[in-house]
Amino acid sequence: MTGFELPVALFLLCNLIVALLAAARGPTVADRMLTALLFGSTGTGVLVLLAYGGAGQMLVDVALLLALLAAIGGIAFARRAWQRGRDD
Amino acid sequence: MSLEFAFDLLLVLTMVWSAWRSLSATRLDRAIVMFIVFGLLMALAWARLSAPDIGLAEAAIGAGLTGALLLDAYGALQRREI
Amino acid sequence: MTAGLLFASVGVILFALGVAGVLLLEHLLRRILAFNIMGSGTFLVLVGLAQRNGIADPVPQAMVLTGIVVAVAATALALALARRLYVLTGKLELSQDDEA
Amino acid sequence: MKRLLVVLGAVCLIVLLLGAMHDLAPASVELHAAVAANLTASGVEHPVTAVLLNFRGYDTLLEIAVLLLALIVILAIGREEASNAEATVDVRLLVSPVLQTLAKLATPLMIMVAFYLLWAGSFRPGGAFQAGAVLAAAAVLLHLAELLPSWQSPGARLRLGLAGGFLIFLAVGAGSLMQGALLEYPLEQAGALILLIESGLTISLGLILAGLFLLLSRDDGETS
Amino acid sequence: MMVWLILLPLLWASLAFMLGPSRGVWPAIAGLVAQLWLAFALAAEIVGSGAAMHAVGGWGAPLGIDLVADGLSAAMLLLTQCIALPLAVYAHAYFKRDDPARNYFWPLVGFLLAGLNALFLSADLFNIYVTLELLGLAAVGLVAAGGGAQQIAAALRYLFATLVGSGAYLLGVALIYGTYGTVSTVTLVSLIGADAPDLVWIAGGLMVLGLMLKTALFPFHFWLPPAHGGAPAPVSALLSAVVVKASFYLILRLWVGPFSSLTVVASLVVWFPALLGTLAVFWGSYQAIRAERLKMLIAYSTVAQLGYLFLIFPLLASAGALQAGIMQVFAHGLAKAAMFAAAGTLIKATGQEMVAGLAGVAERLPVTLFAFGLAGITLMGLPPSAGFLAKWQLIELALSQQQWVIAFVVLVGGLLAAVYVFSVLRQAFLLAPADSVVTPVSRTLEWTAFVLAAASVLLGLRGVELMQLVGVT
Repeated sequence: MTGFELPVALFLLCNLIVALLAAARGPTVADRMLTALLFGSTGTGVLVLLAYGGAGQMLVDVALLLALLAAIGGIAFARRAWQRGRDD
Repeated sequence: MSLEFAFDLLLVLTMVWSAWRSLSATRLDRAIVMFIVFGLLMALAWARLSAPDIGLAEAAIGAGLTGALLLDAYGALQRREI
Repeated sequence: MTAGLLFASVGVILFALGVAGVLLLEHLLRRILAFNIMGSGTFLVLVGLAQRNGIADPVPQAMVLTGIVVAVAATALALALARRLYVLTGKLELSQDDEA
Repeated sequence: MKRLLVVLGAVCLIVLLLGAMHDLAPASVELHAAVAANLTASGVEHPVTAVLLNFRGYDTLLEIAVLLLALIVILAIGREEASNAEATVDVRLLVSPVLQTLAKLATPLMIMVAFYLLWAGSFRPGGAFQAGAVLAAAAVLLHLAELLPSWQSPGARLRLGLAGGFLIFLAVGAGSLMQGALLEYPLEQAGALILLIESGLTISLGLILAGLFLLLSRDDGETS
Repeated sequence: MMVWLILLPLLWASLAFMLGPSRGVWPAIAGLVAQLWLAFALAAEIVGSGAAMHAVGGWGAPLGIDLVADGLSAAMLLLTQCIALPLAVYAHAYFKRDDPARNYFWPLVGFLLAGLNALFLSADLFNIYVTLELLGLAAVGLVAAGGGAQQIAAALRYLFATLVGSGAYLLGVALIYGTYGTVSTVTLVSLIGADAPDLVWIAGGLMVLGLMLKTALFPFHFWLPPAHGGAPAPVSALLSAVVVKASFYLILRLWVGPFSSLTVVASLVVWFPALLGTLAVFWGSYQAIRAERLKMLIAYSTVAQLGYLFLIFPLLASAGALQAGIMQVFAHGLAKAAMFAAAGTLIKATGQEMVAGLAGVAERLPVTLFAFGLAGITLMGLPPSAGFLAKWQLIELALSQQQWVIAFVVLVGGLLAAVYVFSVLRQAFLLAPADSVVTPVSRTLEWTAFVLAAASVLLGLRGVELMQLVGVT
């Protein structure tokens, strides 16, 4: 509980938002999916920071789960919604 | 105007923005990806509302199942350009 | 303006967005997305409003867990119907005209 | 015209609600205090699990029925005709070994996390539903990596697995009805009964939620 | 005792599911017989010793969930079981061996009835939401089961309508919980006073509007005709007779329960449902008269008859209004179940969906047409049917409170009903064209429709007990 958690969490959130805005203009939909994956990993970071920033150890479990399952969205996108060589 | 409130405000604005993008996206696959982003933001929102149980459920269902269900449905409808 | 009230207010906005989406959008998958956003909005209001004074209340949280399960069931059902309609008719729009 | 009407309605709903929500007096009934007071008698330490399984266990019973019902409707919709697409060669991208090894590595991890969540449910956040969701996510991952086939129509044993958790919950409810009220666990066995129900639910919820995905992906002829 | 009315259908539904795709009829019928007996026993107990209460989990409101069986819910339970058993026998004979609609039909019916019974007994707003979802998804499943493109499209339209309705209802519940901290209807009755904050008014409005959407009241009725018209006969009978009434029951329960102090204050509000009901009566009857397909005609008749139910709201101040409303619910429920069953038999025998195609049916299927006629008598409100008793009470009440408009609407509605019922009967008594062939139909189909129609008429003679039951609080 060093008092730095929340500012860093805020910084990470701004980081995410910038990535989201950049992806909004991204050429292919794959860029947007990368943003979703970024949300998964950075989100885990934000959750851990929130946990140690005062919300309690329970959020670490949420972060664990998010880290574990974030990849599934990306895999589902690659296996189902992405046709190789289709430029959109 | 504490730091906590700034974090919440930013999170909330991003949630509304991603929800709006998800409904108004021109192409369907962008809408689904934006919806997955919205699901992940909801997990953060539940963490801020000191509701870790719902955060767990939202993360498990949003990232694990609903996103995959929607993308699978989108893949199955791939024959028609929507 | 506590955190609970802020999220409850956003919940209302998301609910309105979702309902408008379900009523106005034509494409079935988009309407399913709109339904999920509506559900998430309602759940935010349920927990946010109950915790507007900052005290965590387990009862609305348990209700939201039940609500999420019901929302997943309804979403999977809607997807199955939409895919079935596509396999049978090749169409994915449900005409919004309210034939009387 | 309808678009305008709906948008107008939505906007005025937002304005009305935001206005009315702000200057609200504190609630007259404080249920979180009542939950805290009765927590020791509920058989678990974590308040949300206590509410979910004990105080409002009847809601959870009906909620599981809703989920099982959704799966049954999906079975009832999709007719088991022979896959209408002729036996097409699966032209989908060949599965990269990287994905298959990831799936093989991640699945045991997910199963472990699922049972951790089940066990943790009684004293910290977790529980049958989150555990079942993680099991379902593992099944989704395996299916995406082509290691798990999609279901056509469940056989007798699988149907038992699907409805088993719900039946255990029903049996415990009906059993407790004999002595007192529905779902009224006797004090000293409350914790054990809740764990029994939660374990049964984890297995069944995992199967049902996985079934929602695996049954849906059987429909198209995979000829895309 | 009342709890078994919920556990039994859940039990035989999951048993039927485990037995396999098209099996499970015997546990279902056995369960339904037991439920019918339980419903009668509960009604007798309620009349004897007043409303019964069951605190689930032993905690009691507001922490736990309460089940309350008063006169109104006992009457609705009785109606549900009285319609479910004959329709189950009818459905068993109706579906052919290989009909895909038989696919998991019994588990869906089981969960539908469990949802209905749980809804009628629950005294907890959030629990009512879960029962509404259980009921809604089961109904959508029954409409879509094994169906073609029309049925799937109708089921989707029905699904989105019911999900938006439940969503609005749930938001109302969320606002009520936010304001008062409890969702138990018994506690809320004492908490919600005339000075309630305007958030409660909005919540009440949302809940009633959501339930009106699920009741298919006039402006929100678009999903009902395709769903009830397209579904197989036993399904549309069950849906039209009972499922649609569940959300009307909830509006009534909220109107005289938690929100009673609000509706008393705002006297103008009571005219909103009455106006929509009037429009429903005229619009539904007009569409029914215009309909060509037999089942669409009956589906629009449901839209019209639902209008009557909402006419009682301005009269709720006086004692008899609730009894008149429930009598109309009973009359329409039994008559509509009989009519859809008879229509199903007619269509199955003649192979003709159109009203015009029913020529000469009179002498070939006399019992079925007689059932259709009896059901028509109840819909028209001719003596001695229950429909007549309901309309008579409604008119008597309206006149005693100088509500001439309501009395007029009830009378005109009866005439309009006569038009579309006789349009079918007239067609049936014509001489059959030479080439028309009628495939033989099993006797049970004809006699179950007849039993339901006869019940709707005989109930007119035994209305007193029902009135007494409804009065118990």
